[in-house]
Amino acid sequence: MTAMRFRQAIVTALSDEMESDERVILFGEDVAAAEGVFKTSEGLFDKFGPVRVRDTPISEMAFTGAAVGAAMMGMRPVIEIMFMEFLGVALDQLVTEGAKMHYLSKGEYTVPMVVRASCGAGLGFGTQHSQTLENWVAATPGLKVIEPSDAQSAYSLLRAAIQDENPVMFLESRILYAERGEVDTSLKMEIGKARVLQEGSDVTVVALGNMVNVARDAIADAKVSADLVDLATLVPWDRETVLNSVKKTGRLIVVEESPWSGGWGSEIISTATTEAFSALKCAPFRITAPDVPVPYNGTLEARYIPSAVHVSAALKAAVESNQVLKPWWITEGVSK
Amino acid sequence: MTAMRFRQAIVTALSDEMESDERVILFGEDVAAAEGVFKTSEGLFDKFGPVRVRDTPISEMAFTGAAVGAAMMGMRPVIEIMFMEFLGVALDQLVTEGAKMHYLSKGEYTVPMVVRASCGAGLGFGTQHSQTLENWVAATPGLKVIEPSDAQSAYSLLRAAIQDENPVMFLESRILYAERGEVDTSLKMEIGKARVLQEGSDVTVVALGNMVNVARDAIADAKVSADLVDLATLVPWDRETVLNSVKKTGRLIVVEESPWSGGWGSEIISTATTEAFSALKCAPFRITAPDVPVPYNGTLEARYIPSAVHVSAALKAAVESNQVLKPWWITEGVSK
Amino acid sequence: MMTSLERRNALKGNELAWYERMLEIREFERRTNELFAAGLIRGTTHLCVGQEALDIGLATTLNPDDVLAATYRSHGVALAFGLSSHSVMAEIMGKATGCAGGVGGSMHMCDSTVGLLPTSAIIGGGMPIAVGAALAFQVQKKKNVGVALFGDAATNIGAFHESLNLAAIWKLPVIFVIDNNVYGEYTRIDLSTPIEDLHLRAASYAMPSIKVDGMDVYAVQASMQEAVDRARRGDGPTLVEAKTYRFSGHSRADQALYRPAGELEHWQKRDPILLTEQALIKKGILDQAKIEAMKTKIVNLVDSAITQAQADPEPSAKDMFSNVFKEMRK
Amino acid sequence: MMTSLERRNALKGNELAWYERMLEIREFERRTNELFAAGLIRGTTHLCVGQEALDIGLATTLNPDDVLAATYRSHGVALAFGLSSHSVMAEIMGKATGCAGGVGGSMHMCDSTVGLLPTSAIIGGGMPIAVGAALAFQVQKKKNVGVALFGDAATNIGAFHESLNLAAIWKLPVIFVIDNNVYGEYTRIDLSTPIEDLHLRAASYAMPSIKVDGMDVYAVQASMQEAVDRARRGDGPTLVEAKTYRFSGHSRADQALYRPAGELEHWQKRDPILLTEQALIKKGILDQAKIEAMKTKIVNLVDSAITQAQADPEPSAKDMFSNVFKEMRK
Ligand SMILES: Cc1ncc(C[n+]2csc(CCOP(=O)(O)OP(=O)(O)O)c2C)c(N)n1
Ligand SMILES: Cc1ncc(C[n+]2csc(CCOP(=O)(O)OP(=O)(O)O)c2C)c(N)n1
Ligand SMILES: [Mg+2]
Ligand SMILES: [Mg+2]
Repeated sequence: MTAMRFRQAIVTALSDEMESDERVILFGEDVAAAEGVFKTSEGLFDKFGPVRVRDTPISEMAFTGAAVGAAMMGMRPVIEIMFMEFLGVALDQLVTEGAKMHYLSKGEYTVPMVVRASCGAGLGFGTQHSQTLENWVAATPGLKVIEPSDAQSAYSLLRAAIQDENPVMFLESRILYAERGEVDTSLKMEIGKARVLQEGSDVTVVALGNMVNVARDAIADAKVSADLVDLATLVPWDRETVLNSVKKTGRLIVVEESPWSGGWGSEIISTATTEAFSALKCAPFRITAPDVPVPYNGTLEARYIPSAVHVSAALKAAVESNQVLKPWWITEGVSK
Repeated sequence: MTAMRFRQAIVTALSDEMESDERVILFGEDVAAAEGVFKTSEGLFDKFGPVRVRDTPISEMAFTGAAVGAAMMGMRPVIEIMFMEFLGVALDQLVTEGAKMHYLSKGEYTVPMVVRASCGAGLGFGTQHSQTLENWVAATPGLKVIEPSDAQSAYSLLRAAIQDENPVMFLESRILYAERGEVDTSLKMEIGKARVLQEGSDVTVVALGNMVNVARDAIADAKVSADLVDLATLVPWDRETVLNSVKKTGRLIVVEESPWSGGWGSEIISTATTEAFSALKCAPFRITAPDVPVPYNGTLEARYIPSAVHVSAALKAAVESNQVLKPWWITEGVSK
Repeated sequence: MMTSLERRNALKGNELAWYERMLEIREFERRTNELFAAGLIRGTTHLCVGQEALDIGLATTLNPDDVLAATYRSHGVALAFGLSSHSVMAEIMGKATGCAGGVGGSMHMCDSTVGLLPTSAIIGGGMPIAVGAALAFQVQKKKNVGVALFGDAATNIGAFHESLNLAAIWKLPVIFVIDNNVYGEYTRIDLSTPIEDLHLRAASYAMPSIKVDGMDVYAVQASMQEAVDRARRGDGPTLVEAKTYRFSGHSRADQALYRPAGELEHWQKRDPILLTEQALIKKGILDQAKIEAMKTKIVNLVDSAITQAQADPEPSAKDMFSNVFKEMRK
Repeated sequence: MMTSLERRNALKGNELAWYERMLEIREFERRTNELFAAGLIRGTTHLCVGQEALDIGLATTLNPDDVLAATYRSHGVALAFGLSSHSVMAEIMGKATGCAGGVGGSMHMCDSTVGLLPTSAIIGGGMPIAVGAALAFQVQKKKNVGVALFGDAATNIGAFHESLNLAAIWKLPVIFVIDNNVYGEYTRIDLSTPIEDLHLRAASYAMPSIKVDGMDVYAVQASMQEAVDRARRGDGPTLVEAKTYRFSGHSRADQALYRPAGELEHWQKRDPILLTEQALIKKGILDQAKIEAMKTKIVNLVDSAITQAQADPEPSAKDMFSNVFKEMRK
């Protein structure tokens, strides 16, 4: 076990994979000489040299597609999309090309590539640099989507993603980069398996990325007996673990940084309702960001992100009185 | 009332708006001289001339952004993205620029633009030309999303979209273009209002675009008493109408052409469960396409799209025995 | 039955075989058009009639372990690369025996044994992928090249610009081939593009470029050879512009009524098959009798491929769920 | 308090005012840097030190009803366009009084009264929008122009290519201005781009282009005037490349250690403020005493703007829900 920051866990996973598999190459904007704007490729350029670690021009479409082509020719490219929003100029190559090449070739070509992207609010980067945007990629058959919640899962899941034979979208909660955690580099994690971080009897809390930490704090604060499920993989998500938990607890709350409309949490609620309807003791519900562009102002941005205080209140409402806690903007009357 | 094809309803709406408001301009690939690859701009170039009706180069990013800029300067551009997939090379301009300009300008600039795009499977266009892809745009605060189901709603909602002060994504089920329907050009429809096409007591069926027609056939076939709710607007969707219906019937089935994972229907189920939990008599569920790229082969493509036969069976299962009908690929054992 | 690779290798240094394959492409497209009109093919098709010299020029200059990222207009290049008429037609008909198992259709040709990457139906879709393939070759220190083949109108999409720049700055062994057939859908290139010689855009990337008569298979080969040699030498990418002409409409039922009078006829005088025919006759390796025999052979070959494809089985429901994800080695 | 428009108009034909506004920009950025270091500004900032001549050159050549689509590096151009130091600083501090009401931040400047469109934090984001504004002007038969201002490294994004082509084919009154400050983030332009003179890319679109010394406000004005005249005459777009230099790091705490030794010093000799100062002294309209007085005035002006911004209220929770959608007229 080694203590390291989340961003160092990323570096270490990249380094370990590059060492053990020479097919792994890394490219993106300022990932080489500058070691990444979030220092997620520290030391890699020095260690692996300019052939395997490359700076690209500002051309997300070209370098995302270059990863697809290189992967089809036997490499295992990892690329960095600095902020998830930038995929908006390159979505085609990942979703419409990369994710469909295996299918369109009767399985003759494979596309083992990883697209890393930082995401999420909380650092004052404003509305075009703060969203999570899982929805852009989550309904893409042929593409896996991962979002780790701590240094250990960042490390283990990034290695699993690089080893995977398929294109993987790897979302990194930007606010976690500086967070420290213990990492056991021998620990393997499987894509598609949720992590039950804490077990309890009265409510199931499902979260992803940094919201896992918010949920953990909330559970502690509310002093409820909860299963905390870190989904970790969004596509394909671990239906079995979630459903078993819901069948046990009878209550379900999803905590997500997505907007109220269109967020991924609906799928968890919807599936759980369909599959575990008779086990439900009360209405399952989501705690999300509001339907607004991410505001820059710090106070507003802090309100934008689901807070442990709010999630705690929601947990109590559900466990103590089988009630749904409405979003704060409704209860406070600031919006519909 | 005039009988016209769905695509003619589009033409007529465009023509009527262009006549009544000279700020309306239209551009896209082959929309002018060739009148649109689906003939959705027939006659408009002749009628309104080359200043207001323009062919663009194959540059979706540039012309989508050009619509944003023109809208901010007082025009009301309507653009055509020939197949929804092509937005994958231009998403940034609609979602990250256009939808945020009003917010970022304290309301000083408005972006009254409409992005029309054809979508959906069934015509043998293969995997890169057959998806509905609502998920790319549906979680975008600042952007409305509309998907009409027949000639009347195509006409009335397109006019409403053009008159709206905000950016609107207007999705057209490609398979409907040739379908005929009665159109009353004086009929106004409001964005954000669902249409209850048929009333019943035992189950609520929610659908969008062409799936509304599939649902209608299924209801007739199953001989159940159902509320058929044509959502018509996906963002912002009509919670009130759906919830009132579910509270009345106690059962909910959503029919969608989206994939099983990540489709918009989850949001309907999730919201209805949260808001109308105690009214539910049985588990609500979705009928969707499977999690595969859209296959070209006609037999497979027909299976890909939810069928009236399957929806009918689902209706019966729900109404007659409060059962959930599993997806066919599970019951038939062809996939998990 | 010859494999794709055998059919590809059969073209090697065999000028008669080039001619014959061009006849096959022409006949294949004629039948495709007919079948579509008869309702026996669904969806859409994009014929390559008039572009046979470019397809053959590419196939004969590249090696089978080089790779090509092409477009929806790829029946011809697929046949040139070695795929059988049966394999391509079965795909167009959505049969399990098609080169993509019937799930791809006319716009999605593929055969890894001859380096044909799944063709893309998105404008600009294949360019970055060819760049990436070339990147792999460079890293792997292989002498292979990646080729992107696309239309004139595709030079206006952002991916074109980004791909050329990236290829240039990384000095990748990639060749960008513009099939300038004068039209993008129903729009003449001059209406969407302010310059006529599209290869001049290479200057923006300090990239060498070549303009070539795309109707002349020998000229195409010479230009491609120059570009291929540069790439294999490690001297980076080339932009090649082949001047061709789309003899057919854009797709399906398009009658191309928007063409100026006489334009088609003008180009038909430079029909690539005609030009090859004349060259081979001049060289004394082809005569009228051989032509007739070959044409008969090809008509029969394509016909029996179609008959076979029609009789072939459709993919099963299970096939639709295959190859979405590659299963992991355990 | 002067309005933005008044501050903009105050620059008209007043060379001393140009100089003073350049001083204001420089001082504003110095204080921004300081406040960021002190933790009083969150998120990120992108300073424009060294680029003041370009900002002033743009603001003084364009009319207030022309529009500009710029980038995250826009404090300077916002001040040049007329926004007050208070309005810009309040935005950077996320205050309700900021030019975007505090929900935008440093990367999102806006003021419709002087034609400053919301600046984009996405590379290439503003270019198509400027094209669209120009399209509106053309349709409306207005004599206005749209301008896109962006960096050297932004010439490698697809939107650049598509925007220039569309503007050229439609002959739109739009001007593309490359602020070639030699770096894109931490990467020198020659590492990402195979040509040095980026304006040469205009040739791909048969578009006229101009290279200009971006450190010389008079030169910038002359070039911009040429481009603006062409646009207003209806003769279409121009690509202008201003050679500048980024005196600061890319953003926030970047120390720009990747710069070759002596490069910064070389460019500092051509500091745009210094050059303007020398020119005005030579013309006899500026002297050392005036300079001192102006500097003191500006230091105080910026300081009190900051003090005021700091004391200003934050937006309320309700403000966060405003302006997501424009409500319909009933
Ligand atoms: C991104 C994108 N935009 C639009 C289309 C629709 N489309 C298909 S083919 C075509 C014309 C392409 O012309 P060109 O590049 O010259 O190739 P050609 O068809 O002549 O071979 C267009 C606009 C598409 N497939 N992808
Ligand atoms: C599409 C996209 N990719 C990457 C970025 C990250 N990014 C922000 S600024 C920048 C460098 C831009 O350099 P340049 O265009 O020269 O402008 P400058 O910052 O020098 O003014 C990059 C890569 C972005 N904002 N958008
Ligand atoms: Mg063409
Ligand atoms: Mg720069």
